[in-house]
Parts: sequence; structure tokens; C-alpha cells
Amino acid sequence: MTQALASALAPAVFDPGSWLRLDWILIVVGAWLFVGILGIVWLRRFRVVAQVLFPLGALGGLALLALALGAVFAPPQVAELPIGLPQLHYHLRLDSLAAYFLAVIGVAGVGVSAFAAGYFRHGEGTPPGLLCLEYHVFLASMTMLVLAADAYAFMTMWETMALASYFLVVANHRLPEIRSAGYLYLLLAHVGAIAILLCFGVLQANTGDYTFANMRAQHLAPGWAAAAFLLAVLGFGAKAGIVPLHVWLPEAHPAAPSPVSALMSAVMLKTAVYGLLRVTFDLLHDAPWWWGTVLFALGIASALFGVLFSAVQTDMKRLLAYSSIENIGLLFVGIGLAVLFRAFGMLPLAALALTAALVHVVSHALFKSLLFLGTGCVLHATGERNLGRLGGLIRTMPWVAWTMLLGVLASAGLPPLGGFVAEWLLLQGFLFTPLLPDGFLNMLVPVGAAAVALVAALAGYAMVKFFGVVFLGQPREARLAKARDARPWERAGLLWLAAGCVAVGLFPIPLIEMADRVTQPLLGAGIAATVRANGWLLLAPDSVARASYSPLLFLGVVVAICAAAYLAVRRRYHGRLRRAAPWDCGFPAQTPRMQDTAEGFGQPIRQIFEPFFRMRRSLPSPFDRNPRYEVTIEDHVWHWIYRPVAGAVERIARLFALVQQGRIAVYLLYSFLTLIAMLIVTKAWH
Amino acid sequence: MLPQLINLLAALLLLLSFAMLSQRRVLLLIRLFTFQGMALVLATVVVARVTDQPHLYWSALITLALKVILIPTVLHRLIDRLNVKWDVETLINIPTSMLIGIVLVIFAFNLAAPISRLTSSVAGGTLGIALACVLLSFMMMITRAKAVPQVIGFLSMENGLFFAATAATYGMPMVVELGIALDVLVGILILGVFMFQIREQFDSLDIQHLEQLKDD
Amino acid sequence: MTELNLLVPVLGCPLLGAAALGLVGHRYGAALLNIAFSLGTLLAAAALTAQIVAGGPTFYWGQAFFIDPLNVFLVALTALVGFTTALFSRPYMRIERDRGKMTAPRMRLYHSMYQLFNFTMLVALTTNNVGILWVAMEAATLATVLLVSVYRTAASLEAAWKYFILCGVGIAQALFGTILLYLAADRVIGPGGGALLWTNLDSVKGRLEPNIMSLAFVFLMLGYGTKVGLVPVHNWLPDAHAEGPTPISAVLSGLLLNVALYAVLRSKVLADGALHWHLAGNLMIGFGLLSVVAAAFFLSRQRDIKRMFAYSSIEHMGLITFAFGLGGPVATFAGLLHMTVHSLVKSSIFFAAGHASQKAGTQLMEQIRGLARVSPTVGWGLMIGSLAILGLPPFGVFASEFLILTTAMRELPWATPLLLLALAVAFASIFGRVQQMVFGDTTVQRLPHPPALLPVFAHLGLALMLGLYIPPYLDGWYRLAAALIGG
Amino acid sequence: MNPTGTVAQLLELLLALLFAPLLSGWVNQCRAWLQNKSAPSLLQPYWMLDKLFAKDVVIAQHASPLFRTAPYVVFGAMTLACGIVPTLSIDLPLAPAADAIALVGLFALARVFISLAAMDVGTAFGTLGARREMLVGFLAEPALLTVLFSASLITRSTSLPSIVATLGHREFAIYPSLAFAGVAFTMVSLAENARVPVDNPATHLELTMIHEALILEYSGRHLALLEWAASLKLFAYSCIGLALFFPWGVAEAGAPLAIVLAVPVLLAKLAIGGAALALVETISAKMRIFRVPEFLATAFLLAVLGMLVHLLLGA
Repeated sequence: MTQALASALAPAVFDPGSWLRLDWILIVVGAWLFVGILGIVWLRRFRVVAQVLFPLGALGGLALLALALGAVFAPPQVAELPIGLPQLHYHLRLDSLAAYFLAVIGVAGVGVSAFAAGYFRHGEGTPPGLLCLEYHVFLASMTMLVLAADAYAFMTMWETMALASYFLVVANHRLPEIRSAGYLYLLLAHVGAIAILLCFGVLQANTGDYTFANMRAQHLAPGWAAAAFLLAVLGFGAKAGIVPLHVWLPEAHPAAPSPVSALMSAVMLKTAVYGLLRVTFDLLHDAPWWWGTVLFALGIASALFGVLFSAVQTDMKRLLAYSSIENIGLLFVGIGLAVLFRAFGMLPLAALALTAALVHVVSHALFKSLLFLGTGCVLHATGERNLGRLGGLIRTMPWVAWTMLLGVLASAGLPPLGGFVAEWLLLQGFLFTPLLPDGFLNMLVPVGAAAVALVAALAGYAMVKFFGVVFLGQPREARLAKARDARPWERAGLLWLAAGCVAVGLFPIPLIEMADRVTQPLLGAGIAATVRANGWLLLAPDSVARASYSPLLFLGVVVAICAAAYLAVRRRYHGRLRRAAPWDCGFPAQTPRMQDTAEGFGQPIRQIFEPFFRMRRSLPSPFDRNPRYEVTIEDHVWHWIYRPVAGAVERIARLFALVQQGRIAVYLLYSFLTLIAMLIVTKAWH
Repeated sequence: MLPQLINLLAALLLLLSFAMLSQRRVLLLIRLFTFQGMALVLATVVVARVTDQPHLYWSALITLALKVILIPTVLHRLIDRLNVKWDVETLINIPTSMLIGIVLVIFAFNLAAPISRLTSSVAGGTLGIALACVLLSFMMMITRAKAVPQVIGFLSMENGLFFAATAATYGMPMVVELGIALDVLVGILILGVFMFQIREQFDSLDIQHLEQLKDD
Repeated sequence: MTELNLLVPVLGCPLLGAAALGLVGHRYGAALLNIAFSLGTLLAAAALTAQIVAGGPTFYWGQAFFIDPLNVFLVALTALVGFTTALFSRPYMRIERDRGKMTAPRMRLYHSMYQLFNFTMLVALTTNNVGILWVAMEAATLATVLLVSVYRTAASLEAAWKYFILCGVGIAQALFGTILLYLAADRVIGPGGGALLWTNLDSVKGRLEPNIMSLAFVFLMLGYGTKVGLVPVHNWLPDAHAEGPTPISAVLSGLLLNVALYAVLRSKVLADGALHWHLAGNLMIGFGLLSVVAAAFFLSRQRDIKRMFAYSSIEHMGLITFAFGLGGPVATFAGLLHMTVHSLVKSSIFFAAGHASQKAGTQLMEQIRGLARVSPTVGWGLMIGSLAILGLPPFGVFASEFLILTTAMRELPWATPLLLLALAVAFASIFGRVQQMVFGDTTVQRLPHPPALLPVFAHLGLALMLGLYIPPYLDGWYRLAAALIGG
Repeated sequence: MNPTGTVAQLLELLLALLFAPLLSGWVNQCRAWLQNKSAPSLLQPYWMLDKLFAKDVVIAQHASPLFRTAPYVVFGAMTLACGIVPTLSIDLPLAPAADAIALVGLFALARVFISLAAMDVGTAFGTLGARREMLVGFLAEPALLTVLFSASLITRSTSLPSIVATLGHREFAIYPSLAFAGVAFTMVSLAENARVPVDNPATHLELTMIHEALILEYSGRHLALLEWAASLKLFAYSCIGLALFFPWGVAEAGAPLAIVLAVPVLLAKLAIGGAALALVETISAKMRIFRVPEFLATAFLLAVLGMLVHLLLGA
């Protein structure tokens, strides 16, 4: 053990000059844990925790980001920590896939930590120091999870991550609904974790050696490989919120404090994607094409489901949570396509699809955390999560509003922002599907393309509703007029993430270079070479004649035309402007209550996609004194899957309870019958 | 002729077990139990004679003290003090339990057959009988609804075990014998204490009262 | 032997303690005395362990007692938990006494029986004679019966009565098994009394008569299995745990079950040696699975906190039995590890639960609320303990479950869905209730005496360490023990 | 980037900016004729724009900067759209900036901004209009994308110039998939350009209006820009239609003369297209707003069908 320690830390201990990048990352993790412990030390010193510890955490994120960016382009590094099981110390491996996701953790971590420094307020359930501990343990466990190179370390970190996030979710545990949300979350997380554990049980193939290296070396029989894959989909899907395992997500995200929801949505869901990639592309070999269709179908279903529900939500955070389900769905679609293409040996196309997924990972991490943080500001400024009571905040909270606008545009998948690049690449991937040798598939997949297009458009709908109802129009409540804008630290976080969204949108090529470093080892192919060949200005995965997109040119031209128009109008005519009451077809009485509500905005979706929802409407009768219209929307999954399962367990348990019915004679009878049965069995066996 | 004597005693034990299974009255039950104890003592002595192992005499002595003298007196004392002389209603009616008992005996013999064939002891066949006694007293414990008969069933099960120990294996080593005897003794005392506690708690020894703890 | 006989203090301390406390156990200082004797036992056990680790398996008093890696770590564990439980029981029983649930004579009984109970378990672990093993197990039952009924309530009497009768009958079956074992060994070793010595049996296990041995194992399995609390012969367990004083529930769950399982393991070794087919392993797998699944479903309907955790003990014992049934180095290692962490974590849970129910004045879970607000230590102790027992890392329970499940996935794929289901149900039921008890707004009041939380967190700390880092010598033990069990 | 390309690009932009109002004027005139009304002058849209530019801007007190930016963004987006659709030449320096998918994204961008601007003032009609616009959008957008997709599947490319080039060079083979796509595209462009039967640009009838409700609060130069942008949108859609279904007479790379030749061809095609549009508007009746989703869903399904037909027949 001592020499293991030496081998692990010798360079780190003796000569800082020769520290590996991995060692530095471990130091960042250690620093996070230390900050967390300081939080326990200053359990209730609110100011210290907020103004010192969280900024330190942000610094850690920055360091992690820098290290990871370097590591993506570096050869893999390994290390072994002298903890874990006796024969199985923690194996760590920093390869480009891990580094890529570390970068995601880092970039989101910086923004969220900086924001959190300004966010947490006095007297919200758990003491601030404890929150600080849980928060940094959460960050550290995600980092270690991505680094883990053996099943035990992976599972430990996986569950630690779930646990830390659970405690963060129930930070304000005095509200029963928050408790139940946390309960549901941890339950599903744990079930998923057991599935993943069994998946590793298959992968280690009776060798008793749980390192990923060994799993890579095993070549499983098709049946076992399929079992491993399906278990992985079940386990990671439960964490990622794939339909029908998504039910915890819209409960837990709103329950958590906003920085936590941001981290969960932006990063934690991605760790599930990471795990799926790791198992599907790295640990398992030659995946058959139907694995791809499984992922593809799940992805399409989740994307449609998520976007439809997010379009009809009336709670800010629930809306965003469902939109996360949608984005995860798109990621799964990309991964599924990659598996399909690889199964048919079209490696460049597989690389294209996987690159699309990877780019989307980053952009979603950026804009979704931005949006969640923004809702956090709104929540604190107004104490209101219900869209129906918000409005007009762009005037009182310009910082939040304008940064959020960028996030909204990115999330709606509009050029020239981050979300669009990923969708564009994904659709490019679809365009090549006719080359698939399987007739059925190349009929099926384009329909998927249409579905993706529909999802993108609906996302736009949901986002316009979100931004328009919250920030535009007139305040629907009087007290919104004195809402306070974000504090300095919060602004820093928001700006960082907004800048990220813009950067990813305008300069996708460096990102694609990074993704290339990931796809090369996984697939043996990448698209960076061709992209590079087509010049820095154009993003063209194949050839310019085939498809190209240049965000810079795009933005440049639009801005130029706007500027030209502006100047021209000013010069040719004038710039006079008067303010007056809104005209509105000349209706005299204008009250904020005349604006369209969130429910109203969702109405067309509810009407068109009625069968997707489980709606309970109560319509007013013409004779009501004060008529009320009410509609509650639930998803069918509860009533189709979860309620029946719970009922079945309940029933079985009742049957079991009959066994323990208190009569000593009966207990003796059990023992007697057991004895007889065992004797008979033994006799029969002979 | 001594081995035949052992077999005879074994048969007697089995007979007594049946009798106890079919017996209703507590007093008679105790008496039968005493007889069983005596039969056990005799068997031990005979085995001791056959295989002249002196320590078996000690074990016979202990058995006599415990099973024939001490325990019956304690039980008599108990039922006098707690006046539980009345009849025992069994959960299964007598003929049925007898039938089941017969089946059990056949089963036990069947199980023990291969073993008794290859054991070298004077009375290999006795193992089957001992097993049968154990199973029968188990039956009895299941079918009785009152505390005292259940305890008697428990004790007669121990008789069966002792018989197995002596007849089939010439008795366990002395230490173990002593230890077992000690346990039985303590057990009996604790039982006595219990009976009184239960009695003062529920003012009856009906086990029906002891059915409150359950999963509903 | 040349080196001093450390078994004398190990067995002597608790015996002396039983005698002494039998005299003065009702005094207020008696709790300290109790702690002192347990500490003595612990120190002696530690020294003994060191000796064995250094010198390897050893006989004491001729061949009467035998210590090998398998039982030495159980001895150490027993001494440790015995000590911490004594620490815990001081404030706990004091509060009980203030509340009039305990009287002076009962305190005396409690203390001396507590020591006697430790003594019997240590004897059962250290003896080399399977007959004495049986005697000690029976004695352990008798010692705890009176402790279970110490409150003299109707419920406690009923529980104790069931405990007495069911375990008595069960253990009687074990005696029959022992006799058969003797019969089989007698024919190989011949008269001269050595036929019940484990070491001799072990050396000749290959030549024991298969017919007799299979029969013997069935009886031993049922007999000792009853005390392990395997479904369907578990019925005494929840009652006894729920109605006795909490320290007793802790040692029952944390220690007695382990000792019974130890007896089963010893018999398994002989059976495996004698039979050339997998009777023992299969029976244990069957019992194990049944216990895990059934216990999980029993759990889901409990309302009494101690009863619920009693069922959780059944579940974990089932899991351990399942692991030993699987056999093989990994699973056996995992089984031993699980024995250790389960007894640590479960006893710590009982400590926390005991204080919690004292605070709330009831064991009904729906009336225990918001512990985290009034007494964070008890609340978080309960929460962390439950999470640990539910197999969440970085606690040791997770480590062993990890190994067991991954092994089972390849050895016994059909069993894993059952395990998955059971673990999920157990998690849902336990965690759902614990969360309600720990979080939310509170109903509980303060205690007259400060609760003893050192034991809770000491145990959890150890379990945490075992999840992150198993010391090499401990690892060495486990491997040797696993090798003995035939992993 | 060669000179002819640049020239072509500038020419095309200029052409779009100049002739877009003329096109809408032409459509109105034809419609008037078809409805036996006395038609407004062909240049009416220009005078209208000039008048609006000259007027003062009046906006609501609480209108945010977003409200004032939106018209420029929409105008810019539409101009770019016109700039990247190859109408005169397939050698356009700007074309690589955005392919078919990005083009749809461009329209979406404009739609989102105008809807947000409409919600900004917070009047009943504004929000109502925004909702309806998005409702139209989220069905029309995928339909349009799918139409372009089936073209891309034929030409193995999403870049508009190469689509036009490939389609333009084929001998007159009939693409059944393009037939479906054509119908779908027509329905989509009717909806997108706020034409009967989906919307009626000529009324302010609040129950039915979509586009007018959006720009209700605008005045002066903002309104002018939006009107201009609307006509640009019509122009762009017509050009897309022409490029996909009648891609003839578009100049090759580096052929200056061809460009000169291409201009009258384009104008002719546009004139015919405008007349056809007017005809459609005249003979069809405005449908209820609740029917619009069905209308657009039909378009979407037709487009998907077209794609499937292509894959099925390989044509």
C-alpha cells in the first residue's frame, strides 16, 4: 500500500515541476473538499461562506477548466490512489473523453459557483456552511466520477454524487413537497445505480478484476454484451431522465436551490451521458445496429415528450426541467445515430453524429445553467415561481433579462448561438442516413429528422413563452415593480455563462477540434480534419458544396445590414421618437391582466397534442358569480407505470404480512414444514 | 439379549410419544412424560452395560434427576399453583394428528434406514426411532394451544434427542452432556419464572393471548 | 504453551463481570462497572487478536479452545460492539430508569445478564468443540430471554416467550444435527472423545459418511438458521428486537446473529468437505434469497422503528448467507466484510433509533418527526446510518454489496432481478420513513441526560473507513478466513 | 471570392431590396383585378414606406429596448435570407454562410424576435398575436425544413447553390417527391407570409389577425422596416420556391452575361408567381384560426411523405 501511495503521489510529493496534469486535477478536487470542510468549520458564518468559500470554489472550477482543456489534446494519464478495496485501489485515468467532460464541469462550475457566492440568503433551511460542504462534495464527486477507471471507484463516486445532490435538493426540507421530491429522486437514482452495478458485474466477466482496462480486454458473448448495454441504458437513463424514467427530474430540479438545479441540469445529467458513452463505445466492442435504434427511439420519445411538457408548464423551473429532458433526448438521438453508423462501418458519419452530441453537451450545459441561475434571481427578487404572477421584469432586472435572452435564444436553437450549431450538425448527420444499407432504417431515420425539426421548433415556442411571460409585457403583480436586479457576484456568473453561449455559437470549430480528440479514440474517426481543411471561417463537416455554415459571417452580415439600415434611416429621414400610452386598437382600459397568461400561451399545444397529456379541466358555468378556469396537467407515465408498480408492491407486501400473524403454533409449523421439506429435498437429490 | 432390550425400550419411547400426542389431560401428560424419562434412563443404563462406558451411568443419573424427578415435580407444582388442570383443546383433532404421526414415523424410518444399515452401534435402528420421537413431539408442540403442554412437548423432544445421543452414539462426551444438562435445568427454571409472569400478566396460560405481536 | 494465555481474560472478564454485577448491578455506578468489564474484554480481545495475527492459529487448554483467523476477527468484533453498547446503555438505561420503566432489581438482572451474554458468545466463538458450541448458543438464548422480557409488559413477555420457544426448538434441531455429526465422526475417528473437536472433524471431513453428513447439515442449518433469523424460521426476531431494551436489540442484531451464522459456516465447511455435491451452498443460497426478498416486503409495512430495522437485519443476514452460499473467494470475502459492517452499522442505527424513540416517547415512526432540528446529532446519526445500511457509498456495506452483486450477476444471473427488486423495495421503505423522521418540522422533546453518540459515530466512522480503505492485516484475515471457509 | 461572384451577390441584394415591395404591390394589384376592384398603383408600397419613414415614431411608455431593436433584426434577417437564396447566380459569396438549415434558422430568429417584441408592450392583442405567430411557426418551420430536406436528399447537399445547380442541370425528370414537397411548400409559404387562407394582411379584424396583431404597436420607421421585411420575406419565399421547383435560368459561376440574362428571367418568374399567389388568395376563403394547425400539420405530413416517397422510389 505504501509503495502504491508512493507510485501514486511520488511525483506530486517530491517535485512539483514534474506533476502530472492528473495530479493537479486531484489537487483541485482536494481543494474543493477542503473548502467544503471549511464550510463546516464556519457553519453559520454566512458572510464568510458566501464571500470567500464559493469564490474559491469558482477558482477551482477555473483551474479545472484550464487543466481539462489542456488534457483533451494530451495523451492519457493514469494514476492509482491507495484507497478503495484491498485488491482494487482507485484507478484513475485522464483520457480525452474524461477531459472533455471535465471541461464541461469546469466551465459550468465557474459560473455557478460565482453565482452562488451572491445567491444564498439567510435562513433557508440548511445552514450555509453545510450547503457549502454538500455543494463542493457534489462538484468533487462529479470530477472523480469522470476520472474513475474502475467499477468500484466509479460506483462510489456515482452514488456520492447522487447523495450530495440529494442533500442539496432537500436543503429546504421543511416543505413536504421538497421532501417527497428528494425521496423520489434518490430512490430512482439508487435503482439506476444498482442497474449500473449489475452492468459492471457483466462486464468484468467473472475475472474478479473490476478495472476498466480489464473490461476493455474482455470480449463478451453477444447475449452478455446486450445485457450489459441494456442495464447501462436503464441505469444511466434513470439519471439522465430518459422517458419513462424521467419522473424525478421535474420534481427535483424545481425543489433544489437554483445553483444546484443549474449544476444538476447542466452537469450531472451529462455525467450519465458520459457513462453511457464510456460503456457503449469504450468498454463494449462492436455494438450491433439495434443498440443504436434503441437509443434513437428513446431519444426521440424523450425529446418530444420533454418539449411538449415544457411548452405547457406554468412553473419556471419545471419548464426548464422538462426542457432538459428534451435536450437529453437530442443527445441520445445523436449517440444512437453514431452507434448506427458505426455498426454499418460508416465511421466518419458516426464521428459527425457523435460530435453533434458532444457539442450539444457543452452548449446545453452553458445555456441551461444560465437559465436556471436566471430563474434563481427572479425567484429571489419576486419570491414567485409561477409564470402567471410574473412579467415585465426586463425593466426592473435588465442584467438578468438580457443575459437570459441569450440563453433563451441558444436554447431555442437559433443561429448564431450555441444551441444551433449542435442541431445543425445533428441534422447534417441525418442527411446521410439514406446511405444506410438497411432499407427499413433509412426509411425510419429521416422521419426522426422531421421529429427533431419539430422538437426544435417547439423548443422555440416554449422559450418564447418563458421569456416573454417572465420578462416582457407589464408586471402582473404590483410588487414586481420593485424587484431587485442581480447582485455583483450573480452578474459575474450570468455573464460568464452567457459569454460561453455566444462563444460556442460563434467559434464552434475549436470545440469541434476538442470533440475530434474524443471521437478519434472511440470511433477511430473525426471530422476536425475536413473542417480544418475548409478554413477557419466556414463550418463544413464534409465539403463546402455539400453543407456549410459560418456563424461569424452570418452574424456579421445581419449586424451590418441592421447598422446600415439604422444609419440610412437616420440620414435620409430623422430619429425622432415619442412615447405614449400603448394603442392596442384603441381600447381605452389597459390592465396587465389583459395580457396573455402562461396557460393561454400553452393552450394551442394542449389542444393539438391533447392525447399526450393527462388533463383535468374545470370550466366555469355561465352562471358563476366569479368564474374560474382551471386545468391541471400530469403525464401518463405515473398512471401507466409507477402507480401500478407501487400498488403491486403494496399488495405483495400485504400477502407477506399474513405470514407474520402472531401465532406461535403457526411459527412452529413453518419451522416443521421447512425441516420436512429440506429432508425430502436432500433425500430426493441423492 | 440386551440389544433387544434397547430396541424394546426404543419402541416404548415411541409408544409413549404417540400417547402424549393423543393425550388431552395435562396431569396424564406429565405422567406420560415421566414414564418417558424413566424409559430413557433404563435405555441409558442398558447401553452403559452393553458397551461398558462408565460415564453413561453418570448421564443416566443426571437424566434420572432431571427428567424423572426434578422436572415433573416442577411441572406438578406449576399446574397446582396456576391451577391449569383442565382439558387441552388441540388445534387439530386427535385422529388426524395420529394419522400424520404415523406418516411421520414412516418418513423418519425411511430417512434413518441408510444410516442404521451402516452404523456399527448395538442398536443402529434406534436412530430412526429417536428421529420419529423428535418429529412427533414437534407435532405435539404445534397442535397444543396451551403453554404447559407445549413445554412438555419441548421437553419430550429433548428426550428423543438424548435417546439418540445414547443409543446411537453411546452418549456425547461428558463435558457436553453436562453442558446440555445445565442448559435444560436453567431452561426449566426460566420457564417456571415465565409461567408466573405470563400468568400474572394475562391471568391464564392460554397461548391465544400471546398473539398480539404481528404484522397487520 | 509458552506465551501467556490471553483467552483467560477474554473469557474471564465477562464471567467475573456477570458475577460482580449480579451482586451490585442495581447501584447507579454499576453502569460504569459494566463499561469497565467490557473494556477489559475489549483490551484482552485486542491483545489476543494481535497474538493470533502474529503467531497464527492456536490451541488453548489442550484442544478445548481453538482460535483461527475465522473466529478471531469475530471475537474482536464482539468485544468491540459489546464495549460500545455498554457505553451506550449507560445513559439510555438511566433515562429508562428515570422514566420508571426499570427498577433496581431489573437493572441488576440487566447488567449481569448483559455480561453473561457476552461471555456465552465469546465461548461459542472460541470453543473447539461443536458440542460446547451448541451449549453456548443455547446459553446465549437463555441469557437474553430474560433481557427481552425485562420491561414485564404484555408485549415484551409475548416476545420473550416466542423467542424462547422458537429458538429452543430450533436449537434442539441443531443438537440433533450435532449428534449425527458425532455419529459420523465417531466411525472415522473412533471413541476417545476427540470426535466432536472441530480441528479433528476438519482434518477428516473428507472421509465422513455423506448420508449422515447431509442429514446432519440439514438439522444444523435449520437449527442455527433459526437463530440467524432466516426466513421462514425468522418469526421470533422482529418481536424480540422490537420489545427488548434497545441495547439488547443492538447486540442481538449486531452480534448474536453473527455468532449463529458462524456456527452455520463451521457446519458448511464440514458438509462441503464430506459431500461431493453442493447441498450446503444451494441450501444457503435458497435461504438467503428467500430471506432478502421476504424481509424487503415485510419492511415495507412496518410502523415501529425497531421492528423495521429488525427486518432489515433479516434482509442483510439473508444477503450474507447468499454470499457464503455462492462461495468462491470474492463472494466469501464479501460475506465476511458484510458481517463486520452490518454489525457495526446496524448497532449504531439501533443506538440512534433508541434515543430517537426516547425523545419522541414512542417507537411509532409516524410520531417521530424532525429530529434534525431538535438534536442534529441523533437525527444525522440515524440518517447517515440508514443510508449506510441501505448500501450507499462510501460506507463499507456498499463495498460488500458491490462485490456480492457483481459476482452474483455472472454466477447466478437469474437471482439478480430478485435482489434488485428486494434492494429497491427495502430502500424505498426504509429511506422514505427515515427521511420523514429526520427532516421536516419537529415533534420531539429534549432528553434529561445527554445521549451517548460516541458509539454511533465511532461505528459509522469504522464503516466509512472500511468502505474507503481496508487495512492490509484486516484484508489478510478476511482472505485467510475465506480460505478456511473454502472460498 | 471572385469579382463576378461579388457583383452577383450585391446585385441580388439590391434586387431584393428594390423589388420586394414591388412584388407585394404586384400581388395586391392582381388580387384587386381578380376581385373586380380598382387596383392601387403598382408603386403604392414604396409611397407607403416613404410615408412611414417620414412619420415620427410613437411607442408605448414602458416599451423596452428589445421593442426598438426587433424591427432592425427582422429586417436584417430577411435581407440576408434574400441574399443567400440563389436567384441570379449560384456563385454567391454569402451563400456558404448559411445553408438550407441555417436559412430556416434565420426565419425562426426573425419570428422569435418579432413575437418577443409583440409581447414586450404587454397589450392583449400583442400577446395574442405572438402566440398565434409562434403557433404557425412551430408547425411551419419543420414543414419547411422537411421540404428543403427532401430536396437535399435528392441533391445530397444542404447548400442552396448546389441544390439549385443540381436541380437545374437535370434533364426534365419528374420527381414525385418534389411534387409532394411543392404542395407542402405552397401551404407553408401561404401561412408564413400571412396570406389567405391562414391570415389576411388586409384586415385588422382582431379575431383572426396574426401578423397585424404582432405589429400593432409599431409606427413610423419601425413599422416601415417591418413592412419592408414582410415583403422581403415574401420575396425570399418566392425565390426559394423558384429555386427548388423552377431552377432554370440561374447563372453559373463566373458568367457575367448569364447574370444579366438572369434578371429578366427572375422578374418574369416572380410576376407569374405573384399572379398565382393572388389567384390562390382570391379563390380560397379565410379559415378559422383553430383550423390553422390542421392545415399546417397537413403540410408537414405532406413534406414528410415527400421525403419517404423519395427514399422509397429512390427518385
